[in-house]
Order: sequence, then C-alpha cells, then structure tokens
Amino acid sequence: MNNDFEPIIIGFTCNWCSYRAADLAGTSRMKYPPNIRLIRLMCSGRLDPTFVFKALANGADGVMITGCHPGECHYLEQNYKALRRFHLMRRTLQGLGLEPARVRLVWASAAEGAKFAQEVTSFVEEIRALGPLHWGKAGKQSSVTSDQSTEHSSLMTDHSPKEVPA
Amino acid sequence: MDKYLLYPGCSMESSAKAYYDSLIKIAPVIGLELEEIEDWNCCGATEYLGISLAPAYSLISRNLALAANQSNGSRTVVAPCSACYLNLAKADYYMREQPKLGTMVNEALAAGGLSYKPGSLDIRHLLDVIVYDIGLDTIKSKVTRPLTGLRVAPYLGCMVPRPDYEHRWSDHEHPVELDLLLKALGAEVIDFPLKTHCCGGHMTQIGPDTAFELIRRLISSADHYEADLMATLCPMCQLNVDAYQGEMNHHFGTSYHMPIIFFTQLMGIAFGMRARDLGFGMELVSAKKAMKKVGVEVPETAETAAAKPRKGNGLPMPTPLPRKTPKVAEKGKVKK
Amino acid sequence: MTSGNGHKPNVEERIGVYVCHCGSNIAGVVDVQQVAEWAALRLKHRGVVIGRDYKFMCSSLGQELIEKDIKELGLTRVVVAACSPHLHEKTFRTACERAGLNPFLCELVSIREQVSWVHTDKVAATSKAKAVVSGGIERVLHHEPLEPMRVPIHPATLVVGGGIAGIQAALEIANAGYHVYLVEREPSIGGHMAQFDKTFPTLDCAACILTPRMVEAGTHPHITLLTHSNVEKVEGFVGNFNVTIRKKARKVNVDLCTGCGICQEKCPKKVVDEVYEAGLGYRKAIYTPFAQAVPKYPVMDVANCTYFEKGTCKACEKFCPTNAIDFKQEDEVITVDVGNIILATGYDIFDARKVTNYGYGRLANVFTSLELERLTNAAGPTNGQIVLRDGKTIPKAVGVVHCVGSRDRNFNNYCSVICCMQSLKFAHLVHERTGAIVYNFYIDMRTPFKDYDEFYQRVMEEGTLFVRGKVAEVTDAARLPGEEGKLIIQVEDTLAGKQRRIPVDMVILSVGLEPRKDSKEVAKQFGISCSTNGWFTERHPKLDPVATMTEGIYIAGCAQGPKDIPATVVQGAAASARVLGKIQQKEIELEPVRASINEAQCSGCRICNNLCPFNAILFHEDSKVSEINPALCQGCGTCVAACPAGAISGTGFSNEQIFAQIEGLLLLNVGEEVPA
Amino acid sequence: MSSHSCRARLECFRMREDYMEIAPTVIPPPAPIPKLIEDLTLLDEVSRRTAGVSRLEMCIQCGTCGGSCPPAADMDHTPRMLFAMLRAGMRRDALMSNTFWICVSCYHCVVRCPQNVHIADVMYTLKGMAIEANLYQSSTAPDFSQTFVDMVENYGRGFEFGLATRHYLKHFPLRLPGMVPMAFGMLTKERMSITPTRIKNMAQLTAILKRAKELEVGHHG
Amino acid sequence: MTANAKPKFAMYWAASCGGCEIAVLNIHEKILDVDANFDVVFWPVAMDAKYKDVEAMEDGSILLTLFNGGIRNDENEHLAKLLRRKSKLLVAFGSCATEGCIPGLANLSDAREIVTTAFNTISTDNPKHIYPMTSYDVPEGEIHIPKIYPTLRTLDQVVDVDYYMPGCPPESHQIAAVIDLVIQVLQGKAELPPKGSVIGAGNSTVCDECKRTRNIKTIKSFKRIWDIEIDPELCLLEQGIPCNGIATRSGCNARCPTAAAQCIGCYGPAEGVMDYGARLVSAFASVIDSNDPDEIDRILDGIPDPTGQFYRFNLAGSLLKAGKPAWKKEKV
Repeated sequence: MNNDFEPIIIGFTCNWCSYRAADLAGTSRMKYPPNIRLIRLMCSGRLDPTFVFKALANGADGVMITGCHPGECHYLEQNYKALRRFHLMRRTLQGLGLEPARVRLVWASAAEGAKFAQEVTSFVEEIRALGPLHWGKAGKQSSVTSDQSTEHSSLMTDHSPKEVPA
Repeated sequence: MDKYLLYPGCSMESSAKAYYDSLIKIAPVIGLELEEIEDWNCCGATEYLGISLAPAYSLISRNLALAANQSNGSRTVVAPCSACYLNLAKADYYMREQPKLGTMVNEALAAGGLSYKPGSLDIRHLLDVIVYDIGLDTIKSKVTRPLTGLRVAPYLGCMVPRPDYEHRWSDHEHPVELDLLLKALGAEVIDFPLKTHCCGGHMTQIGPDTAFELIRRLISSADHYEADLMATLCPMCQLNVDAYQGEMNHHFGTSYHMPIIFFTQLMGIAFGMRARDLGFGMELVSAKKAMKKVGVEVPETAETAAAKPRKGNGLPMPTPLPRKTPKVAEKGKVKK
Repeated sequence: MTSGNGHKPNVEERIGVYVCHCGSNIAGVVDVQQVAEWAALRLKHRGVVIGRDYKFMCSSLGQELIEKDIKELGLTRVVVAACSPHLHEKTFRTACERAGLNPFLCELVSIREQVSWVHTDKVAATSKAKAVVSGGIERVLHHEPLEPMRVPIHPATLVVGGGIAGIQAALEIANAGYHVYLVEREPSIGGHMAQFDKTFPTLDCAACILTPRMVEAGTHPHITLLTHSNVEKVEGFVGNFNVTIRKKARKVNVDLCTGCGICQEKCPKKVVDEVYEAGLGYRKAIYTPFAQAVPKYPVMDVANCTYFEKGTCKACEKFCPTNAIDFKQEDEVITVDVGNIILATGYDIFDARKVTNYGYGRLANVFTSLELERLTNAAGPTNGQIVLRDGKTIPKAVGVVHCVGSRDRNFNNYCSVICCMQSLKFAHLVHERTGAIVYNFYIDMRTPFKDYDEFYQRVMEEGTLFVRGKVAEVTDAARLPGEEGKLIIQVEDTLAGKQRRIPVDMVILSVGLEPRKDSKEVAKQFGISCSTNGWFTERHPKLDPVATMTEGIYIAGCAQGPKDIPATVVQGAAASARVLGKIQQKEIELEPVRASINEAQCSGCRICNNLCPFNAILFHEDSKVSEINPALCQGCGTCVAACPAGAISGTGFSNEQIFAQIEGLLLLNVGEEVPA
Repeated sequence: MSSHSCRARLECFRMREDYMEIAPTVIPPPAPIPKLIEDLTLLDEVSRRTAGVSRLEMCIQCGTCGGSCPPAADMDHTPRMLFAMLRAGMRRDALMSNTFWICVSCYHCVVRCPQNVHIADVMYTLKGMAIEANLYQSSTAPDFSQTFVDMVENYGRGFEFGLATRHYLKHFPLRLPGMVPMAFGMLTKERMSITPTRIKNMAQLTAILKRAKELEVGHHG
Repeated sequence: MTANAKPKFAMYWAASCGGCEIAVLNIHEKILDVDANFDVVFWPVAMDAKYKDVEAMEDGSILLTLFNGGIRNDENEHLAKLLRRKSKLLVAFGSCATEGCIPGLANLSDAREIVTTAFNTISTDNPKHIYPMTSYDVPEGEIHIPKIYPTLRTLDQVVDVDYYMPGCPPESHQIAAVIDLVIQVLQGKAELPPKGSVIGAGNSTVCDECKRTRNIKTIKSFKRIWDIEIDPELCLLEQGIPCNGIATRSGCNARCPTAAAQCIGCYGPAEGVMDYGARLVSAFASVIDSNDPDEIDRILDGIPDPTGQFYRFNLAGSLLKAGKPAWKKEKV
C-alpha cells in the first residue's frame, strides 16, 4: 500500500539559516516532493517538543527539524539546545514504539539550498518506506479536522468461547 | 605497571636476533613485563598489502584477535618492529575509520573461529612504552655504565613516527623520544637531521641502486656529524644499513664504516651487562671501535653535538615550540 | 487539561485571503484562483470573508486591493499567499498599516519559493498551497496587535582594536562629529601595519601612510584613546551598551611624561621584543614600542623590570627629567556608555614552528614573513639590512615559501589571501636590497584586485624564479655536492614533473593569518558568533559584511577574515558608515518578537536562567521568579520552549500560533482537493 | 489497378530475392564505434579498493608528495602525476608506471599532504591492480611480493633465507657473488636460519585467508 | 433550599485503583459535612445502589458527581455518559479520570495482549487457557462482561467535563477545600470557578511549594536517589535527580521533594500546558551540559525509561495518547 501512500511531513525551519536554505532551493528552482509543509520559527531553539508531538498527533507521518549548523547559530548557541532536545525527544518517541527515523534533524546553512532539497527528498522516501502513521486517527481531533472522529468499537477484544488451544 | 602483550615479528627471530636478545635481557631490569602472543603470525610486512586488501588485513588481524583473547587485563600490544607496529596499528585504525573493512575482516576471521572488535587494543611501539610508561627517570636510575663520550646518531626510520594514527609521538619529522632515551643513557646524541628518513625498505631486494642511494644519504650524514654509531629501533633499518653497507660502499666507491645498533643493546650496555649477552657481534659492520669508547672518562655532556650556540651579536632565534615530551627529572639537562 | 483545550474557532475575526500569481511564477504551477475560491468557500467557518487572487500582489494596485478590503469589508486579519516573507513581509505589513490595521495582524505565507518553484505536479502543488494558506489562516487568528519597540541610541561609539581598520573607523566617526572610544591592548596604536616596511602593490612605505592617521587619531578632539587597555565587561544592548575597560598601569604618569625617551635609554634591562619586533629585536624593560608610537608615552614591562624583580635599580626614575615614573601606579577601571561597537581586533600570524619539516626555530636561517618585514624595515633591528641570523651575512640565494599553514588540512584549510602578494613583495625587496637570486614556491598564484597581477609581472621581469610546487621540506642535511652549509629546499617542480633540491642561504616562510587566540572569548563577551575557524561571523557574507547578528555590534578588518590593507580600510569605513546611520536615527525600532514570563505561573525553577546567551533573563531572589528584560531579549524563543511550567510566552511566535498553524497545515492530505 | 498492385508486389518480391543473393557481398561491415579512451571509473575504483578513506579525489596537485618522496628520482611519474593520470582515466599508463613499486612506504607524503590523501595506501592498491591486470615494466617487485606472500601463506612466518635465495637466484644472479660475504656473515652470525619456522595453527590461518580471498573478489566486483 | 431537599451527590469508580475513594474518606470528619449538605444517591464503594436507579433519575438531577478512573471498557463509558447526563457538575476526580494515570500506561501495549497476558502467565493458574467471553448463555439468560477498548481514555475524551481535580490521589486537604467551596456556593457565599478549570490544586508548579534552594541548572549526569548522598537543602534536579517538580502542577505541598524523593508528576501539567511530557523533555534536555552528540547520549542514558519518566501519569491524556502497539491493528 506504500506505493500510493503520500506521507505528510511537517518541517520546522529557523528564520536565519534553514528557512533561507528553503528559499534558496526555490530561487534556484531545485525540485523536491510536495509532501513537506514548512513552519518558520525564529530559531531551532524555539522548537518545543510539543510541536513535534502535536504534528504527529494531528496526522503528520514525519517531522523534519532544521536549523543553522552547530557554531553558526544566529543566537550563538541555541541550536545546541535543539540538538539536546532532539536526542531526548527521539528516545521518548522510541519508548512509544515510534520509529526514530520519523523525526529527522538537519543542519542547513542559508547557502545550502541543494542540501535542503536533497534532505527533504530522502526524508520523504524514508517515511514512504516506513508507511503511514495513524496517530492522527487516535483520540480527539482538533477543531479544524473535527469531522474525523475516533473509531474505537472496531477493536474490542472478542475472544472465541471455550478453550483456546495453547 | 601492568603486563604487555609482545608481538615480536618474524625478523626478531632471525635477522634482528640481537634486538630480541637484548630486549629480553633489559626488560626485567626496567620492570617491563612482556607476554608473547601465542602462535602469532607474520604481519605481511610491506608486501602483502601490495597484493591484496582483505587477505592482508585478515592476516594482520588474526594477531589482533589472538592478542585480544589472550589479554588478561592488559589491552596493550607492544611491537618492537616498526613495520609490524604500523601494520597492526593501521589495521586497527582503518577498521574503525571504515567499518566496511572491519566487517569484511571479521567475516574472514570467523572462518578461523576468531573475531576482533576494532579499537579494543592499544597498539604501541616498544620505545613509546619504555619512554612514556617506564619513564626516563627509571632508566636513568638503572644506568651503571653511562655511555659517556659515545656519539650516537638516533635513527627511527619511517614507520614508527609516521603516520602515527594515535598521536603517540612528539613529532612526525623530528621526534625527540629516542634522543632523550639515549641521553638518559649518558650518550652524546647528535641532532641527526635524517633521523626519520628512509633506509630503502624493501628496495634493497627489488631496486638495489635506489636503496643504496638512500642508505648512502643516512650514513654520509651520520658520518658528517662524526657519529660513532647509529642507534635504531627497526630491524629493517638495521638490516639495510648494516648488511648492505658493504655493497653500498662498493657501489659508490666510498669507504664508510658506520655501525648500527639496536637501542635496546645500548641500554643493556649502560645497565652494565655483558656485550655478548646483548647480541653484540651479530652486526656485520663492527661496533668494536665505537664501543671501546664506552667507559672512558670524559666530562659528561647531554648537549647534542649539533646544537650550535647562538651568536651573541646575531638575531635571536624563536623559542622552541612546546610539544609533547616525556617527563624527565632534570629538565634543563635534556631540553635544548 | 492536557487534551481539553483545543483551539476554539475564533469566528469573530474577519479574514481576507490574497493569493498572488507573481506573473506565471506561481500561477504557472499553482491554480491560484482555485486556492482563493477554496479559502473563501471552505474556510468560511474559520472567519474568511474574502478570497482574492491577483497578478502581482506586491504591486501598488495589489496593495490597494488589500487596503480597500480592510476599509470596506472591515477585515481584522490578512493572509497573503505570495513569495518568501524575507522579501515582502514588510511590504504587506505596511499596506495594512496604511489601512489602519495593525501590521502584525498580517501573515505572509510563501507559495512561491516553497511551492511553485520547487514542485512540478500541479494538483499536488495546488493542494499544498491550500494547506499552506490554511496554516496561515489558523496562525493569523492567534496574532495580536503589536507595537515595535523603540530605544534611543547613545551617540558615542566604542572601537576595539587600534590597527588600521580601527583607526579608519574611529576617524570617520569622529570627523562626523561623534565621540569615539578607541581601545587598544598594546601600548601604541598602529597594529600589524606599523610593523611593515613597504605595502604591495605600490610599495609605498607603511609608516609614511600610516603615521599621519595615527597622529590624527591620537590628537582628535572626538577620540578618547585608551591604549594598553582591555575591555573587561560589556553590558546592555544596541543603543545603550555599558562597557567596562581596564587601563593597565603604565607605571608612567602621562600628565608629566614628555616622551623624551631618556628612561628607555637608561634602562639596563634588554628584553627580546616578541610583539613589535616579532622576536627578532630587543627593547628595554621600559619602552615605547617604536619611534612613531601613539601615544608617545612609554610603558613599563613589570614582568621584566629589574626593580620589580630584585627591588633595586629605578634607573628610569633617577633619570626622568619630569619625575613621571610612578612604580606605585595601579590599573584603572573605567566604564563608558556607547550606542554602537565596532570590533577591529585583527589577526595573529600562523605559528610556523608547527610545520617541523620547514625547520623554523631549528634552522637558524628560516624566517617568517613578519620577521622579514622587520628585517626590511629601516627602523628594524638591522636598519633595513636583509641579513642571515648571524646578523651580518648577506644571502646570495633566497627561497620564499607560499601557503605556510594555509590551504592545509593539517593546519588551516583556508587561503590567507595576502600571502601571494606578500611573497611577491619580499621577492622584490630581497632582489632590490641584496641582488640575491630569489625563488618563489607556490601552489597557485593568486593575484586578483587592482594592479596586483601587474606587480606579479613586474617581479617576474626582475628575474625572480617561480617554482610551482608546495615545498616538501627545508633541510640542512647536504646530500649532493654544493649543498654543504646551505639550506636545501626540496620540492616537486610540478610543471617539470621532477623533484628538485634547491640550495639557498635564506628561507622566508609566508605564514598565513589566524584569528586572534582569544577571538572566541571576545566573540562571547560581545555576544556575536564565530565561524568554526574563529573568524567573527558577519550578518550576511555578501550583502551585510560588516554588521553582525547582534544589533549594534559591527566588525571590520581581519577579525572578520583574512584580507589586505585596502579591503581592511574599506571595511573600517563601511562599519563607521553603518554606525553613523544608526546614530542619525536617534532611536531604533526593534522587532517586537520578544519573550515574557507570566509571574503568577513562574515557580522560579530557574531552568531558563542560563539558556539565554544575551543574559536577558534575571532571577529575583526575593520574589523567587525569573524575569525577561525585553530590550535584551532577541526573540529566539529558546526559553519559551524550555519552560516546564509553560510560564514563558513569546510574541509573534506563541505556542497558540504554532499549534494553530500545525493544525491548519494538516488540514489537507497530499494532492487532496477538498478538506477531509 | 489490382493487377498493377499485384505486379508491384511481385516486383518487390523479386527484388528481395536478388537482394538476398547479393546481401553478403554488398553489406559493408559496421564501422567500429570509437572507444572511450578515458576510463572515468578508474579513480573511483582505486578509492574503493583502498583501505580507509583514500580522499584521492581531494588532490590539489601541489606536489608535496613528489617533493617529499625519497626515491622520487627513480620514479617515471611522481605520485602527484600518477594521481592526475588516475583522474584522467589513463588506466594502462597509470598501472604501467613504476612509481608505486618504487614507493618505500616512508609516509612522508602522507603526513605532509595538505589534503590528507592516504597516498601510501593508494600505492598498495595500485600494486594490487597492476598485478591483477598484468601491467608492469619489470617483474622483480611483483615477484618479490608474491614470493614473500607465498612464504607467509605456507609457514605463517617470513623466511628470509628462502626468500632471499629464491629471489636473488631469479632476479640478481650477478649480484649473488657480491652478496656471499654478507649472506655468509648473516648465517654464521645466526641472523638467518636455513630452516623455516611454521606457526602451530596453520590450518586456521589458511582458512581465514581462503575466506578473505573470496570476500576480496566480492569487494572488487 | 431546604434540608429535606438536599442536593444530590454521586461518586463513581471506573478504571482506577480506588485510592481516590480512600482519599475521600481521609478527609475525616469533613465527610460529615458531605452527609449534612448532600444526599448521597450513588457511590458504589460506600453504599448499595443499582445502575438502573441512576438511569431512573431525571437528567441533571445530581448536583455533583466525582468521577474517578479512566475509560477502559464499555461499562466505564456507559457510566460516564449516564452520569454526565444525570449530573449538573461532573468532576474528573483524580489522575486517572483527568489524564489516565497508571492504568493509562497500558496504552503502551496492545489490548489483546494485555488480556492474554492477564489470563495466561506463570502467576495465573490457567492450564486449560480459558479466556473470558464478553457474552455467555446461562439458563437464566445471556450474561455479559464489559468489553475492553484498545486504549484507556480520559473522562474528557469521552464526555464533557466541568472540572478537573488532579492528584494520585488528590490530597485530602484539597478535597476538603473543594467540598467546602461547593458548600459555600450552595450557601451563596462563593462563586463557582469558570467551567473547565482545575480545582483543588495550584496554578504554578511543585517548585513553587518546594523549600529547596535553587540555582542555575546544568546537568552533567542523571542519578538515582540511592546513587548519591542527597543534599537536604539543594534542588534535587541540580543534584542530577530527574525530579519532575519543575513541570508538575502545585497543590501537594511538594510532598515528595521535601522527603528527598523526586516528584513523579501525579498532579499533572501546569495551567494551560498541552503536553506534560514534552515540557519535561524540553526542560531536562535544555540544561544538559554538553554540545557533543555522543556525550549528550551518554548523559541521557541516565534516563533509562523516558516514556515512564515523562508520561507515568499522563500517557492517556497526552497528545499522542498511546504507544504504537495500541494502534497498530487499526485499519484506516
């Protein structure tokens, strides 16, 4: 089913490096799949793990976090905080049985439009291979997509009567 | 001081017997505990690598695997031969740098029921261990017959200070470890400019003319500095400079006489041992005349002969770059 | 309530959606009309009252369209789907402002750089554009009207570093009538340029062109010269920096001193001058580094002074005609208020001793470029005589080695820019002064810029021999007849394809430039960033080379990267121009992207306290809560993301805004036509 | 109309017949398609077959290697040149070169190379490739290596005496008389044994090397 | 209102341990006020009552219902919906009802496996592998047992909730306070807080009530309380103890940290926080004292079970609500 599966990916970019990298990819007309949708933050240090969890919970199949290269942060060292959070976040998601590959951290300078395009492409393919993540269908939905509702009854545990052979 | 796993290498059994004998003699004196690796095999020298990749590295790694199994507590392998040292170190390093190689080699080792995890051993050269672990002060304390007045050209050859994957040496081009050791023995050490230049390696076997020129460079330079003998730590260097010196002289119509001795032999002498027990006499270019000088009383000098004092009215020289050096009691003495 | 509070649809707002064709740039791939209609139709319940598409939204007509709707339809929010915010965010915000809508209630989402230009599948691109628009709509619903912060700018300026870059910058600003504090760590201003003899390519004498500038700076009514001083602390923010400076004790009372120089004449203690004479000459324990030093007052080198060592001597004091010597003098710490800061801290030279195969420090007659500058300098240790280390012999053959420590992964992998020209200069000078044969060993000859290649040609005509090849080693080990007593340069002549051994008497190592040893600390002190090499990072490598990411802090000269004197002077002037521009504005507007702490919710856990590189967060011991200084805050939002109590919020990038945008973006599946 | 068309059909039929008769003589042999001289896979192959990360593609042709090389004088190409040739895909010329056979593994170039190219190891790789392709000017060096390797594969240890004698008899018969005193000295001074020593677990080593050789093939393929 | 028409009070125990019920009883004589002011109509653990009695009541006739426990099976859901219908004020009482609590950790596993494991482990004497059936015919007719859902849901994921009262269990003094409040409201002496707000707890975090001294934080390594000699004065987190107090809602008087045990977060997130675990992930990671990926990983090895550390009480109520296994069989 993964052939016709089109993953949705949320990308977080920092205002100074990676968003400009994305701009550069555009101005130099590089091509990458339309599966990623970007959110601009001021800095990768702004990245609250809640954003990532929220994106996954709302139906994203993967999240790409991008920022300036270590040592080149516009705010001096905040991308290191993003790095630390990324590590702990990935461990936590693993604990929830989620494939660590679904969250990717990418450093891209304002000059690395090509890298940005190439990272997006490879990430989309990786997620496509992993298949869809159904978290979006779990539990309550947001006001916007409230017309999709939780389907629980499908999964009641109905054990066959009498003995089950060991 | 824990135990070291000794990888002697083929030549220690034959052409460099003197090296081996003297090492076995001095080891207990300086408290160097060696345990030979069981059933070690040839490291392939500089030849096997030129024939193939996987087999060559597997050949080397069998030794690493054996050592790793045998290592009771100790994780340090000591190789006195520079080619062996480099090959072992290189295999270990590249298997880390390029995991693909590591897996390939381990697949091969598996065929012999062995395996080796790259990085699980420290591969070090004998001199490195003696200078940095045993320490020059210990050496000094054991000297009973200082090599006073003996002008020695310290000669390390290539493969010990280079490429030096683990940065164990003070420098690639002019390392000071051997100099300091020889000074500790009381010898007069010349600042030998070619101390890490090439002895010709296997060219003595396949391109003698090339080799002879390289040997000539070394000997003429040592001779220019009026060295009584060269002290080396490499069987191949010793063999080339020693055994082919005659042919070289013949080739160029020169008449150099430059004995070349293993530093362990000189240590033995300084520790007051009998020359014969240290493999003296095995060298083809006789060291008799040179060794006569030992024991003759002359005012001790640890200054290297080549260190030219600064002219008062000249321009000042830049201060030497502070670099990794073994600790010694009397700093002033050994530092230039 | 972890999941209870979804976002209540804020339907009171009236949103206008404007989709730009950008000619065919967007419309060629995205069905812009469909996007606009879709938004108006399907997102009515989210407050969209009008959806328009237009050829060029950024055109005056396009802007008027928005203004008109704001007035007539009473829009309270505007979403423009066009190009990157970095291009036109300001344009559309101003349009809204003109129509009386707070500019920050307008959101520009990019469907060009990030949709039409990078995607080819029209359907997918269109549905992504819709998603992006819906993201913008959800986000803008949570925008608040903001007022940009205005802070006054102190007219004074701090210039750190008294090299040619610093001097140039200081003079430009001072001549415009504003005050400058020029701080220099050495006893005199002048920097490296003061050490040079001639300057390429015109070969005019460095002293001749530099000294007048130094004097002007030293005597300028608007310049306070603080030599032999260090910046200790920098507080405050753009427009209002408060800088603490330590004036190290000269042990000389400058009010009494006439700079007559008798003290250094009489001082018995000779010291190797590692700084000005590059270790090639001597100075006294009390000294002025060089004759034209500004200021002229000497300084006492306490570490080497006999009196401070042994407690006796005081020769200087005895002979000083004006009793200016003051052994008791202490360091003085002053603080100054400035509005802007220019860092022109210069460079260090590469330590050639690291390249052991070139033998510098071991072989007497191997010199560094800086040493040669001193040798050739008429005021240098040999009065301009180019001689060997023995102080007398004139070399007959000289080798100049390029790229020492540069373009080399074992040392610095960058090109030091000036070495080629500097080496050519040496070739010329040596040739001119000694008539020696000169060899230049280069990897690539790099002579761009005005009159540089002409100089190369000239040096060739003078008979300098060029060898293309990186020198492998310099040795004194003679191998062949004719090599005895010489330095042999062993190199592959890559154009002849043969190894050569060239005997010379003197080797000149054209060493590269390195960032100051302490550049990283300095950068931290001033709150700017360094490249991995240690050069200060400019705001934009092409379009903003002298500004930094930190408002009010500018960089000039080699502190930003290796460059020659002309480029350095240009940057000094450029930095000062930027500063003057700021001063003229009297006050500056700061983006109101700021973080703030809700005191009621802050438990004073202090997680955020050391997350701020701008020290904007302070902790009140008494009330046990943290607070953010909005003027210091740069708005990165790291603390917002870190606060475990969710007590910190950030304007412009609030959690609600991001959450909403996420929901909006995820409204549609890839390639989907209508909402799921 | 129909008859005409029918004749036409006959026509072409006949034509095809005689066409078939003359076919073998008339059809000219296909002109040879010019071969690509530059073998652009060469550089990549060398890198791939080199232990560690060769960084060969990073060479800036500065000549540090050629300048550092002790036996450079005897090489037909300096290492730098050789790398240029590899880049240019001159497979035959490159493998014919004596450069890597003369390399003495002194590692001066390796530590000095401003681009950290693993030069010495590239030389080893080229030896292997030259042997594989049977491209070398003199067989001395390859034979020496091969002889040495045979020793090792038979005994697990080097065996200098056997090595020397076998090698010299083959390549330097004239040198032997001059060598006698040396050889004699070596023997009398017990620095050479006439009998080889063999390691205990030769079987194990053989097994390892056998497997390694199989892997090697896969690696190069 | 008159004494004989006392407002009705109900309390229900869904998927939870029952600690909340004990906590209510722990308010001692205050319980008498409850009896004095309320007519307790439904409280299975304290008095006998049948579901049908509740069903018989008219909608909205119960003034206050304290609902503790999460929604794990159809019985829970039925009662949640029923009580919602019958009550004016439905309070999610205790951690389970508000955010899932320990029962919610079952959301890390597949429901089928949970059942299988429960009825087929070494500790269960079930040689014939007999499993429960959701419906079974007996002479008297068909009997049913509740059906298990794939995940446990919090009360507000099933029905609309008026107030939330966190805690595992809620501190008795807080319960007392809430009961006082309601009584005051009844007597017209006080106003009810806005719907949807958290009652019986503070708005800040545990640190607010913690007496330990706090400095600037940098963490070089995480430790367990038994690994080190704990400084009685200093903030636990600064000593490397992964204390959740920084992110946990105040209201418990910092019981655990005061007793030198790290806060494990039973009072849930602070006001307005969307995901409790994410806050801790972000906060802990931010103060890790390293910029080197490998060292960061080494330091993080000090938190062997991040999910347990950050979501012990909040999994069901968190953004992600459950682990992948709980959803994996779902077809969409």
